[in-house]
Amino acid sequence: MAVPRFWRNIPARYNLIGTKCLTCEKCYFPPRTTCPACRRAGKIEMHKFEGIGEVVTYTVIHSASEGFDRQTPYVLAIIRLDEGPCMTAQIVCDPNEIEIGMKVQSIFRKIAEEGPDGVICYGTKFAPKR
Amino acid sequence: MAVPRFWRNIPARYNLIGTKCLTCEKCYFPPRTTCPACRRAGKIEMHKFEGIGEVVTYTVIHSASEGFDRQTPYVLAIIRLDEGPCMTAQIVCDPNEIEIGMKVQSIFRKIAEEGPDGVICYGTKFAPKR
Amino acid sequence: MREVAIIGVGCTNFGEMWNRSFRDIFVEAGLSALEDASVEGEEIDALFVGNMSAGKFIDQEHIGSLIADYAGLASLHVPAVRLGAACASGGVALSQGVLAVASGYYDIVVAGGAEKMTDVGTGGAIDALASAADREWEVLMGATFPGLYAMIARLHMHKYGTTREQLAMVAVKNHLNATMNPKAQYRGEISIDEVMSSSLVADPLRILDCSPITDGAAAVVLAPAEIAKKYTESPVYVKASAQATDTISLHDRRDITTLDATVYAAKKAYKIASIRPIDIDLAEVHDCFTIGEICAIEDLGFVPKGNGGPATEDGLTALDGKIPVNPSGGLKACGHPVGATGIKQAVETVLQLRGEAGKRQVSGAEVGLTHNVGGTGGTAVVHILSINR
Amino acid sequence: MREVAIIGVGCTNFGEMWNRSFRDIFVEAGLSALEDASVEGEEIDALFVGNMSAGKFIDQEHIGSLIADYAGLASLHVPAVRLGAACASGGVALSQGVLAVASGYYDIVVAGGAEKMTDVGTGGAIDALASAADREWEVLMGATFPGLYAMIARLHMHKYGTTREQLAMVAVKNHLNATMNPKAQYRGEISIDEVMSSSLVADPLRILDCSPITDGAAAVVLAPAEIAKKYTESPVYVKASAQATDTISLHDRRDITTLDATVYAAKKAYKIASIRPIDIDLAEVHDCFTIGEICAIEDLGFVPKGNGGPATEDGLTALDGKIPVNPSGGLKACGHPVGATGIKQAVETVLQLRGEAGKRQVSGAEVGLTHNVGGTGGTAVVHILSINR
Ligand SMILES: [Zn+2]
Ligand SMILES: [Zn+2]
Repeated sequence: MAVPRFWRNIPARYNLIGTKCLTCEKCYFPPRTTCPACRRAGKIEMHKFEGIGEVVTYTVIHSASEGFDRQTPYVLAIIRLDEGPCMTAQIVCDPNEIEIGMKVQSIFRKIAEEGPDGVICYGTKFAPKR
Repeated sequence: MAVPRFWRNIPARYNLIGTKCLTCEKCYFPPRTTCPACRRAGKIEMHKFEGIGEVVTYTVIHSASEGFDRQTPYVLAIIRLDEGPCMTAQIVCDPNEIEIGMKVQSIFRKIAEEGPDGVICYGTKFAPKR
Repeated sequence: MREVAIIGVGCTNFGEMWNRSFRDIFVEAGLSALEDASVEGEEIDALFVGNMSAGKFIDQEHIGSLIADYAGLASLHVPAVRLGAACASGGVALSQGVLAVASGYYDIVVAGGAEKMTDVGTGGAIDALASAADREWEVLMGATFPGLYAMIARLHMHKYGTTREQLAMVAVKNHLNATMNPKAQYRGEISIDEVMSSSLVADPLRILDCSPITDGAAAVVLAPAEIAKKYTESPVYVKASAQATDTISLHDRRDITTLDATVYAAKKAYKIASIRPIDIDLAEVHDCFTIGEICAIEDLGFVPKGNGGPATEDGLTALDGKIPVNPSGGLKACGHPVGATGIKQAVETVLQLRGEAGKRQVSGAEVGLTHNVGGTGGTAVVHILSINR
Repeated sequence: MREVAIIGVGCTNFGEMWNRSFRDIFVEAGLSALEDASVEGEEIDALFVGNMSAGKFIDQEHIGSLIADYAGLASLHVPAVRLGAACASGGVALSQGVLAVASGYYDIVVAGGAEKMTDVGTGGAIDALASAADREWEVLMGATFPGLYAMIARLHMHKYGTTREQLAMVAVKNHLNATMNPKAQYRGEISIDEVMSSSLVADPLRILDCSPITDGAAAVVLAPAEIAKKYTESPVYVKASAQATDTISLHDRRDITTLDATVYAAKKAYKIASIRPIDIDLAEVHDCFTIGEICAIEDLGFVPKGNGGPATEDGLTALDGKIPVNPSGGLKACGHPVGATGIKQAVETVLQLRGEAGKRQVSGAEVGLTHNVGGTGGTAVVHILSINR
């Protein structure tokens, strides 16, 4: 959890801010400096996502990386946001509750324990949309 | 200072044990599984060096890596061992005393402070031959 | 461009080798390949070194120079380049080596790969492997490498009805093959029950669905086809070498259950070689996890999409099946020293095509395919090898 | 083999870029090179990515896929390979890119390099850089990277009478050149006194003898020479690309004060290009430390061995000298984002040969040389570029 790498992405991590290409109208998360479809023809602006989406696939992590090991077992999913792009995130729910197609909404949470550099990582997780 | 990397080389680091190629009679330090000159034709055996040599060139390190920073300033040199091969090692002497061509002999010393893995690294340094 | 042949192969034992260093194992593999090819050091024009992460595993970059040095090639000033594409590093080292010979720029080239993974603890190894995924937007969101493949598996089961047992059957088959491979890390059979009751890593994947942490190295010697017979009675010809890329993050793929990089690399390889999937006599594919092999046999065109599970269950990919897959034991049981894997697949295929694979010999094999994946499919490299020029 | 041309170049600013990521800077350099070449993404056949240690600097391997993805090339499945040879990673990316086009295997290739060094602290950066040396038998014996070059400097002074002032003059010249380079990390002049009184790092080298820690990326677009004019009015032709290796450890070299890898790579390059050192109009050489440039101008054959110091003092290598060296400011003052350096040298040389180098323009330059070193000379890569086909 090196410091600059984490802090540089705080708007994206905390507020689900990505980018939208005005040329092709596609939205991207995380933010991209270039539209992968339009490349130089693309015109990029910031875009805040609503944080509503659907579970594309998921797993329950039993053996985790450093910083995440005190949270196991936890649910990790690929979520398709309503605006189009997919992202990987944790789902705060009972592991038995998760299923493909489940509607979820974003929440702000601690993501990982304090790392070796003394940073506590906050960011976006998801929860079942009630 | 990862543990296996260090311990694997203890005979070489502690006792200046390298290799000799029986085909070309050249000595190597550190030990090599293959003679660089003879390759497949080489026949390798262990070889303990006497630890006597001469300073080829040197520097005084003022800004050191982690594990070595409490020793600064220290003298580092390339030493040509009497048996032929050159090696890099610290010279325990006054930085004003060191010079190219100086005769040196090996001594057994702590090389680096305790590393992140809790290993204290011992090994070979050199001192002026009296 | 010139045709290229593999004129020699070498490989270390795979496993945990506490008493051997990265440089030791690489030199062993390289020298045994040179010996197999009857090539002298003076004849070598260049060295292509595949490696995923010596920086993280052994704290050492600049491994091209290191390996050239310890192989006795430094005094000849033989150029050495390190190539990487995560778990496909061996595959890209092979493809760049092939390209270099095909171009006419070099004649004799050594393409090797190595990874020394046990000099760091398990935590360190898991962290290094996670750097094949997007560190920022997968790993820092809580993903592990097995977790990403588990999400592929979950969706594959959901879409195609692939069963948990069918995943286990991949492991069982590959462990059985490995019992006949004296260089394999695991030499004992396992049962479906053992896989199904092994500890959960990332649901639905269990520990026996995962390839292990392995030390190992492999090397091949490449030469222009027209001079290959000078060195060996049984050259194996590189009929195609193809590579394709995809997004680094699994979540950005067109379809989570298809490795498009594999699909594209394979299509290109089949086209270059003028060979159809049905012409392949055996394949070494990237089974870093059991689901990896299921996807591979689909994406390589051996079976229709979604049929990987039933095909495995029906024995299509068994050693005596219609298209034996991973006769070496695969990454799963032979072991997965990351940077070595793509080269080891070529070594195994060459041994098979020469008829030198011992008990695990696929009878009458003439054409083999190797398939090496980086990350969850950000890179794929496919080679087609044949005894027929 | 086909002749190869550079049809476009791009480079980011060099310096500390806290708010920009590895992927951001690489994409910036790549896209500006494509724009310069008027090449569309769909035309790109392959991507060669030079990088020393993304694993240690940003905890990320698999950067070929990462870069292809963020440059918008993943959906085209453009093959991307990462190449490394420590500080010569950019140079080997260029040479492999040239080889790939020369072979006829690819037409349009992007060869780029990047390093994002400031995401770790200074200690982490020093540790990563030390992995270019032999971790076991140099670094763990107490060596630092500046310490190794300091031992070269010490012996050079002893053998040839090179003075401390002459070392400083390299820094002074390169900082002066950098004042005219808007992309340089340092834009202010320094004096001999300032160098001589800056803090000791490894005697006799002081902090102002050392290249800095830098973030940066650079890219070139390569094409077969016969179609280069389709893209640009002013293609620059790659007359030679050569690489050589030596022992990884400084102590194992034939002569501590000569980089034999440079000598061999240069000899080979001159031979391929049918060009003599005296025909070179400007050179971008590997001045990671001031002594590095002194050795380079000797080992490249610009001056006899041992004359590097006096030649520098006499102004031979100044911008208005007989052979201007490091008009960009070199690694020393323009900055040294390790994996980018070998490519940035080519970018600068192309700008010079096109006459687009602004205030630092070397007048009438037609032939340029780039020289990129890995570690203390375990690898060297030399390219000769010319406006004449
Ligand atoms: Zn767009
Ligand atoms: Zn010998």
